[in-house]
Amino acid sequence: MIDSIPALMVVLPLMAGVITVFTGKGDKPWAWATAITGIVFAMSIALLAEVTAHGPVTYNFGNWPSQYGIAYTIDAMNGFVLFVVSLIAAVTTYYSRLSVKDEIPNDRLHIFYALWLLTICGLLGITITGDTFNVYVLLEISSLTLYALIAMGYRRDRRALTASLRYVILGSVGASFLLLGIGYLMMITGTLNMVDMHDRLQVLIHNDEYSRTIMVAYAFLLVGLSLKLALFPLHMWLPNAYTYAPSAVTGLVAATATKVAVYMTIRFLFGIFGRDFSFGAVESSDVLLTCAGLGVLYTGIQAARQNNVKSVLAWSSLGQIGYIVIGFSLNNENGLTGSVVHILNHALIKGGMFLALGCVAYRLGGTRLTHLKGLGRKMPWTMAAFTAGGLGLIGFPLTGGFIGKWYIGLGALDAGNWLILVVIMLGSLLAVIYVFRVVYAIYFGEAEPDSVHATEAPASMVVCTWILIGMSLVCGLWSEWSVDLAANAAKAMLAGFGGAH
Amino acid sequence: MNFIEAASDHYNYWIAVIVMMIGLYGVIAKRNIVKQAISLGLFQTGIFLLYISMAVVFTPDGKMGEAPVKHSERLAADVLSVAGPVYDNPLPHVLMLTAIVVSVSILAVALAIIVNIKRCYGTVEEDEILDIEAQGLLDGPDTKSNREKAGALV
Amino acid sequence: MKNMEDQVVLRVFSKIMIPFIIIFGFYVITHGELGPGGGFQGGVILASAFILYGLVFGKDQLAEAAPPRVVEGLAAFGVLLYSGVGAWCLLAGGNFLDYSYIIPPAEGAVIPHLDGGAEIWGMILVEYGVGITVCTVMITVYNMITEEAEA
Amino acid sequence: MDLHTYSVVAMAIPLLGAAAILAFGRWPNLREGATLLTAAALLAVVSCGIAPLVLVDGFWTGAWEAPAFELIHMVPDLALSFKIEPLGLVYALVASSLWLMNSVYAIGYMRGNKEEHQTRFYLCFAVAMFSVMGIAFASNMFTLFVFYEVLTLSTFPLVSHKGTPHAVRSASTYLGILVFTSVCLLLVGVIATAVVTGGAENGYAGLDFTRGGVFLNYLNEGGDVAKGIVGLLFILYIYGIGKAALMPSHRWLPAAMVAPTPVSAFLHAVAVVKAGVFSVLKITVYIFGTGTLAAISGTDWLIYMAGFTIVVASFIAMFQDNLKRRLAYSTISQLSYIIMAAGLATLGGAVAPIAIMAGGMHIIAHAFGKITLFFAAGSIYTAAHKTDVSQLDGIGRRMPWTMAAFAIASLSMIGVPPTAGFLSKWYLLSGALTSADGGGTLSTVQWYAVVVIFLSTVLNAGYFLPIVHRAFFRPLSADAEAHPHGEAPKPIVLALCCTAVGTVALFFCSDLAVALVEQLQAGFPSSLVNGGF
Repeated sequence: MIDSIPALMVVLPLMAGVITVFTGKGDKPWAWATAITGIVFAMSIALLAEVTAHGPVTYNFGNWPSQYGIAYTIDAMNGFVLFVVSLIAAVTTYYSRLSVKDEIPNDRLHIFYALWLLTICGLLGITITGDTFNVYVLLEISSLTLYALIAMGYRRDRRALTASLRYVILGSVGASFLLLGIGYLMMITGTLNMVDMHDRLQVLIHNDEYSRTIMVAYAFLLVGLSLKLALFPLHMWLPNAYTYAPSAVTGLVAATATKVAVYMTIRFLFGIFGRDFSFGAVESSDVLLTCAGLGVLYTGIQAARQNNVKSVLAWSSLGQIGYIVIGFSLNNENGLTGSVVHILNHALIKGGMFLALGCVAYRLGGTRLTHLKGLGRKMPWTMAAFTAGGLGLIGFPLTGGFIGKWYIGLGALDAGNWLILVVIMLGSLLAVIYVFRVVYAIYFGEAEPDSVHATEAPASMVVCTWILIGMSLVCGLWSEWSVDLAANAAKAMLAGFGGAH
Repeated sequence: MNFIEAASDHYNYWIAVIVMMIGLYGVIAKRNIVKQAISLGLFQTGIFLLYISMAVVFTPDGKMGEAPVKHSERLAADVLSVAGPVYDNPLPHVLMLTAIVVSVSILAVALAIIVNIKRCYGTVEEDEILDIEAQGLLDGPDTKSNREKAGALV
Repeated sequence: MKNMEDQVVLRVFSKIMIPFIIIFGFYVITHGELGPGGGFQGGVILASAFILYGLVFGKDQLAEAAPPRVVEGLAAFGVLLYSGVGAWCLLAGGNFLDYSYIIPPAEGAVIPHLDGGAEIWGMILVEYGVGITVCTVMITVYNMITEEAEA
Repeated sequence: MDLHTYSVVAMAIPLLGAAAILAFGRWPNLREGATLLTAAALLAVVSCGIAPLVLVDGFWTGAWEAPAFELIHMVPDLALSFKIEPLGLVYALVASSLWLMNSVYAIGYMRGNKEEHQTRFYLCFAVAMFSVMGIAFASNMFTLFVFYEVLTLSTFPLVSHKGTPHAVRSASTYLGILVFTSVCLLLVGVIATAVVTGGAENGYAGLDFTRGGVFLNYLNEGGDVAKGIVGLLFILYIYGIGKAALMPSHRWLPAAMVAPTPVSAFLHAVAVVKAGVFSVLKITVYIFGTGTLAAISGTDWLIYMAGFTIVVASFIAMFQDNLKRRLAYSTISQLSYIIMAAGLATLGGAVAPIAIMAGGMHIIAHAFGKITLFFAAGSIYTAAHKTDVSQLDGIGRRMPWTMAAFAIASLSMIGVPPTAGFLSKWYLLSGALTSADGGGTLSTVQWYAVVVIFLSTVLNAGYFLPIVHRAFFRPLSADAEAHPHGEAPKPIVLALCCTAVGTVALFFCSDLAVALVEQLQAGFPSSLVNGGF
């Protein structure tokens, strides 16, 4: 059974997801989903420990050799991302009970949790698989279910529907570009397996064969991935989708979906094309840095202009993705380490903050800035979590957000790019503005008449919020373990495919 | 190889590209969300054609390969032997089967959402939807009166 | 749509066609492990029979023939059947979907995957799982779109 | 107890105090008791625990070699760690003794003016004090930066205390300038220092404060760095430390004047601006090292800029009618004395130790003087509700204690004996008049410094003495006659008398202060090597 963990990571949520349809009403779907995500989380820890101790693990489906069948390959990089995704999944699932009951009609709960588990299944699958086409299929599984989950927010605000539709259109275009890119790669390498593809591509690139086809494949993949990870200026689907989705869904998605897309990008750029191609033959570093740098500034300004706090955080997510993209685009170890560790820290921070907003929505029915005014005294724990998360977004030292930025900053200087360092700092300043605007309203604003009688959110929700925020603080203070894991992952990725031979 | 020859030799790729571009154009240019969804399907169909085109395997004497069907009279060992028939690569077909299912599901989800949009906004024209959103009439749950308010605008 | 129910030619012709469509659907699913065909295609063909029925005779009739709850349940069952076979292999000690662990392959098989005893059974079960799911999901989609549009 | 462990105790006390204040929020007397007790305990630990270890036991020489107290080890390059060194001790002593005064005063002021949100007020004070201790005892630049930011954030609620739109706007200016400079300049400088002096092979250990300076050690070990880069980093640091209020980043100080007077006193005397100049001194000595800065010989601009700030801020102060604004510009000008001291220290050689001692002494002298002035301003506001200089005619007769203290502090600001201000100016002048190479020649920039010091003394007298003159020698205005009032509440008077006495006492019992600042010379290794360039 232990050897089968890679398969179970995906199959278990898949089977459990469909079984959820039969679990009936009330709390049963929730309990079932919680149990499953808990098991998945435990498995991800086991897997990460195994990968860290003994190197990459490969699992062949149907025992077909990896060049024919589908192989799952886990190395330091995706072992880490798996851990992040399953951690967030476990916490948000446990959190979701009351929030979802509040926002989703009772007779749709089993459908909601079925979609929920399938989304998680897809996200884990994208991360774990070593087969490029499998990436596409699982990406669509997670996206399709996600579209539906976001659309379910329309009972609270009908804009969820248009937000979801926009996500469907742009997300599908992105995925189709991905499919095209994978098609071209398959055309010239004759394989779908990432390891094989990497090896053969290196030979082709080295001999300068098919260089135009490789370039076309690269272009399609880069654009498709950028759409999926919402890199500025391909980000338009994200803010509304995050804002109008049900609270728990936002918590899950914001912390995991774009992170997984970032992982895919790193995997394709470093693990399949190889850094010599991605940042040597094609000078994508400049393009990515420009987009991400402008994105950090633009989204920071937008975030400061929003009146719905969920929107503020959604725009801020775009900026944080910008940092992550900057990190790996610098193409050096410090930058990539910063990116990877920021995947974890930002997931924890943003997940925790959205869960805190979920608590607010649960008590007040909305998350506009006016709702949050004066809540510092009514919901002290939730708001303390929100504030601690906000400090993390700014990148305040001692919070998780700082570690990633520090390494990305070191990376920028290693690359001799002072301008990027300045952009990172300006981005942090913008973060100060938009976080402070909300925090000021929380602690110094006068409560609106509607929220005078608000009380602290139920304990289960607050505890989950604090688990994530607390972990982000711990990762900021005792960050050696997370940085070690990230540095291992970065080394593996810089060396090409994570040594999975 | 002159241009006409290149074009005619690879006519299947040209068709794939043209279908793709029609679809992509529709996604970008059409202001009707149903048309956008259908254009998306068209775009993906173009990609399927591209994949199918690449599945063809030519025999050394220039003929196309056989359909990869396992005939009962052929033994398994025969399949692997060098002298055996040349099959087309079945893998792209299999991949496209999956992709078709995905594409259909996307269309289904998109249509389901569009049906709901029509119900809530009373229209499927993007401009009108944006108009309704811009006027801030949707800051509320999906109730009958809210729906009528939006409907009254159209 | 209402007019369609009055079309005698349509009604009669579909009544004749539907059984054949269903049989062909099952054929395609069953044949999937050897030749062209399989769960996806067969499932869609099966679903087209139901959708044709719904189009011609109305959605109430369709709901009687294929109750939505049953259809939804079957959709989940199909996936379970597929992943269940995989999990069975897993529990039997092999890798996921390694059919050879259901029944070990014959002695001296050149390629265990092609000459194994359980190979065919495993594949057919998986194809049926996929087929059932595709068919029922298509019906559900049809139901959803028509229902919501008329509501 | 180990020497460096004391630093953590000193930080824990205000934090515990903050918890107590929060817990006793509903009972004002208990809450204020907690504040006073905390302040007293902190002073006791710093003055009776840490100071004797340094001063009496001659612990000092060995203390550099002792490993710093590492509270949290984050990643190989970054750690929150603490170390007691003389400069930090000077700052900690000043801050902790004045906090006690300030607490006594704040209780009188807040009750006298019936301010709201008092629990938040005292809580933020305690947290700010916690960060002050962190800044004082930080053993690396990263730790200093962290607490520097905590101080900024924790004082924001204090500045915006009144909650009026004007107060919030001013507080935003305060926060904006301080955060902007620290993030966009200081943090960039810190990261760059880590990269330049560490490098991957050294594990980025280039942020620990070291004797003689990080850069000097780096260069002595065969490191290579362009002079221009060091000069650029120095600019980043100096302007990154916005709290030092070197022009043109001084705008936040007048803006912060909307705060209640105890907060102004805290900003100007106890914590915030002192954190700035303290950090300037600290990076000059322990990050760059005066030897390095002397070798790159491109730091004269600092003295010119400081001199410019001193003179211009004094001129502006002269034309301010609002008493607190006048004091604010006076602070800007006085801070630049300390920055000028740092600038003189960068000339290296024999000047450096004297200049650094002058800087340390002026931190002490200015703190006692300025806190007295602010206490007096707040006292006038509480008793007479007057904020402008022009309203103060004859007020000395109604508030003799307050105005007497004000007069003493003014003398200290000007630098007249027998007050503490004289001592620091003396050191500064002797620093400016010492030749760097021991040959007896003074450079142009040193002559410039001498001129600035004399000019500013005249200007200081020009804007302080008229106030004293008005208070004691002009008749009461008719308006004031109609609104009789007496002295301010007793805690206020008590506090400001204590600090005024302190100003004088520092002059007469200067042994202790001098002994303390003489310890600063320990920061300079016996041999300064200008290698590397």
